[in-house]
Amino acid sequence: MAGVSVRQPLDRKAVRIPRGQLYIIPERCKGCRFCIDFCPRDVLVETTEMNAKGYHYPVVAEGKEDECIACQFCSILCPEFAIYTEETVEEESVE
Amino acid sequence: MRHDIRVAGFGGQGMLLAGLLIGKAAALYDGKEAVLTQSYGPEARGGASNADVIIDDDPIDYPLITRPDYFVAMFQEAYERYRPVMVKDGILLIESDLVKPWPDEGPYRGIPATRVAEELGRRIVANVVMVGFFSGATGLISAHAGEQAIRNTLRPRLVDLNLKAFNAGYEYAKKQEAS
Amino acid sequence: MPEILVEAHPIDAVFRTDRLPHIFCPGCGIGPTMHAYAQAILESGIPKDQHACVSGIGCTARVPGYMDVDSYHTTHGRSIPFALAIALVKPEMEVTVFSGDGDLFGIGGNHFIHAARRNVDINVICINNFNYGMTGGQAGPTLPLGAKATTAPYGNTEPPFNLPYLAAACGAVFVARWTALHVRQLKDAILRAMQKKGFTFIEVLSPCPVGFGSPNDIGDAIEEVWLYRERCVVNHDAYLPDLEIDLRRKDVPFVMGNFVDIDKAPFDPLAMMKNKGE
Amino acid sequence: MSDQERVLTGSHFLLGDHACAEGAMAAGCDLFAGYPITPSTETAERLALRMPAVGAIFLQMEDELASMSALVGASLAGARAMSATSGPGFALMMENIGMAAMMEAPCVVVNIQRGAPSTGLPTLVGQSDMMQCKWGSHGDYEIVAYSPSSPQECFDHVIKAFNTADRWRIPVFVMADELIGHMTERVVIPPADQIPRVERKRPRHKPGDPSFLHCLAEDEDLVPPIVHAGEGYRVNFDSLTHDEKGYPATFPDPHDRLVRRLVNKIRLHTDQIMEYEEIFLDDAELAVIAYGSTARSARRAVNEARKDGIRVGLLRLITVWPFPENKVRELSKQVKAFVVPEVNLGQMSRETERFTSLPVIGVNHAGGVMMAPDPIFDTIREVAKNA
Repeated sequence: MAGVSVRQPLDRKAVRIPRGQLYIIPERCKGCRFCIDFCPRDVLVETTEMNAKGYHYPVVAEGKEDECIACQFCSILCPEFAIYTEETVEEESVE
Repeated sequence: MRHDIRVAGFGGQGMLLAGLLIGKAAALYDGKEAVLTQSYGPEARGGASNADVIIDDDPIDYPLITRPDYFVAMFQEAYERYRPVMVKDGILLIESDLVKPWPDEGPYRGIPATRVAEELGRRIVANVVMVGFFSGATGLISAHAGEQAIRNTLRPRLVDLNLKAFNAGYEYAKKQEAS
Repeated sequence: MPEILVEAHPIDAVFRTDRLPHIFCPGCGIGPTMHAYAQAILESGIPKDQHACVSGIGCTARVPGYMDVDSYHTTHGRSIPFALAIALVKPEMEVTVFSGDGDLFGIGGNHFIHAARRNVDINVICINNFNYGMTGGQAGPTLPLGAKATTAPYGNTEPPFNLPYLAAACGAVFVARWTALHVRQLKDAILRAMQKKGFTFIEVLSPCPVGFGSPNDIGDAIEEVWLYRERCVVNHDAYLPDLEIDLRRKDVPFVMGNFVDIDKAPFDPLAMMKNKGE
Repeated sequence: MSDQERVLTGSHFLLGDHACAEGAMAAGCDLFAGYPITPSTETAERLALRMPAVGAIFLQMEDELASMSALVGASLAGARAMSATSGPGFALMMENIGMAAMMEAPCVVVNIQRGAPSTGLPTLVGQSDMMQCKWGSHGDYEIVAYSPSSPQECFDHVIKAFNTADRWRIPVFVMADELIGHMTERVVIPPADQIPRVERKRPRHKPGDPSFLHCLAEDEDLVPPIVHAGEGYRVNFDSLTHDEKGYPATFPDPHDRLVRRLVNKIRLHTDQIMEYEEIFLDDAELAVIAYGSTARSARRAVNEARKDGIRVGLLRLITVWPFPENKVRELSKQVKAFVVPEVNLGQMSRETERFTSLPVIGVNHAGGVMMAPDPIFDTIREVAKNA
């Protein structure tokens, strides 16, 4: 679960923008919508798929693929331990 | 042979300790069997309080006393309450300043235990004076056993005083016999 | 990046995964609180083997059964003296009582006040969902005035307990209140409680969609959580008597925070013997 | 007398309540949790003095509910744990006595019985908790109860109680009574190395072994090994019906399996547990069954009756539970009747009736005074005449 770590030269003006990879355990979801409602970046929507108990588990919304910043709020809030994020690091140069 | 002993006084006179010393002396230092039971009123001080001790050469089954063979009365009310149930020809010992026997009372022996204790400096040891008197007058516990019981029951700083009290009572009985 | 569907969660390391999914209703606040507790266990640096989790009876009381630590699901209301004994016999253990408001403050109230008074070195996490959930939504000792329950169909006529105020008055060395939505603050509070010696208490306001939300027309769990979000204010320095929760008065916020954090010698039945030698 | 030693080896003139406390000390009791209640308080007071001096834990709890819960917690953390109480407190303990049975947490409760029901006669004797002791908590479960007839037996039985509790993983009771608790007699305490000690059965599996089922009884004795808090096993103990793994399993089959085992581990091994004393039973035509303080009066009554030529014997119960049902069956082939004196209005006499078709004559008093020898003697004479 460790993210990719990249060594950055000291002289380079760059900030690290965390990027999150979402993981979902569909069969644990009970459809409470906490993750969807309280995601600070509004990344998630209900899928049209159903799990075995008929709940629509969350998925990344179309067009929001780069929005997750791996804050992990969904992970700790989810009552069912059905979702988590891992940080992947990309670099963006800033002027 | 079973001996039923009732030591009766009022709460605060240390009747339980008196009974404990007699029973302990017999059970641990005279090689006999002994049982102590007690009864007292709901008040911590001033109510009737008595300790019943049975001393026997054989194991004791029924541990309660209904009719004492030996009755030690430390104040008038205790005397009046329990004297009628003492067996005929039982042995009566009284605190002679605090108990005035009935006119038709038979032979008995008395000691002014409280006054003797006061002369030793502490009226609180009147109970142990009486235990010494009991030992001297009845021979049911030996002086040696009584002393051992005192040494192994009381806190160290109280042992000397109580040994004096025991011996004072014991000697009083012996002198009484001699006179 | 699209989501990836998987079958396990990193926090599973602290759970008995062979018992998941748990029995709690969709949107129940026990799950997030469990997660916060699990996270705190990981961050505490105390090995799992040295944690014990003890509960009484009720929905919340099922939590220890899911935790991968020594766990004890005891009788209704009696978890605190049970935990106290473990903490005294095994002082190296981090003992946490995880139970509900009815269990801890209804039937078990006497044990709570005395353990707090003694400053026993245990943590008490109370999920407060304002009702007896497992038995179907009866009024509990924390049900707000006027709120409905199956045994208070016309609205509750009894003033409820103000739990942080009660815990502080009884002598707890750490007292906090958060909601099941304030998961980060909650995790930090549990971690703080684990670090402290003595009796710590954390109240967690939790949605109970079936027992509380529904009869009080709050709606589903998500609506109840939104209610907390809207009404909650954080004030660590709050005046404790002001922490009462009244659903009817929209002008009165639900106050959250870490209200008490003091140091006091924890209960040690042998303290006087140890002092003797000094 | 040094209060600093665990075992006060030697001869003492001890109060029954104090003898219970010394029994706990000698048995290595690690934790006492109790609430003051007459006439058991002297046990707690003595332990409050004695336990801290040897580094053991004395707790005065807020009530008996807490005391009993603390006993189970302490027990499962590895401690030998005891409480002392009397009827009203015993009633409050019943809930968690059930938990001790369900979680198989060995522990000991001394009950110095007083007159009852309710607050009853706080300072006066009774023997009316015998059925509460056996059946007081809800559900089917088995316990063991000893009934001391002297301060010496208070000491001895508390040690037995700890060993039986640890051997069979059950709550064990010492059902004394006020008369015994408040009488003083010689108690001989043996050297520490002569105090019998039965250790708990511990798991053969190492922590983390996935094949280890901590509620599975692999042995013929039906007793699973016990794991203690903090040993790394990280298992669940549950007051709910649970499976062999310790997980809740609230279904008929696992329930029957569990409860049957909890009951059978004692019922199938009563011969190893049960103790009694036989006095003049060899040629007896009449058997007296007695326990606790009443057994002392019964002994005198039997002796007196023997002097009168009545062939009467005494079965003195040391364990009241398990009740010596086979002995009663066996005696039923020999004697003509049973006489059961007790300071209640008929508890163990009814238990006797379950195992014999012979007449069972109770000699009863509701409480407040010790059973005297005379009514027992009179009954013996009466029954012998009619038999």
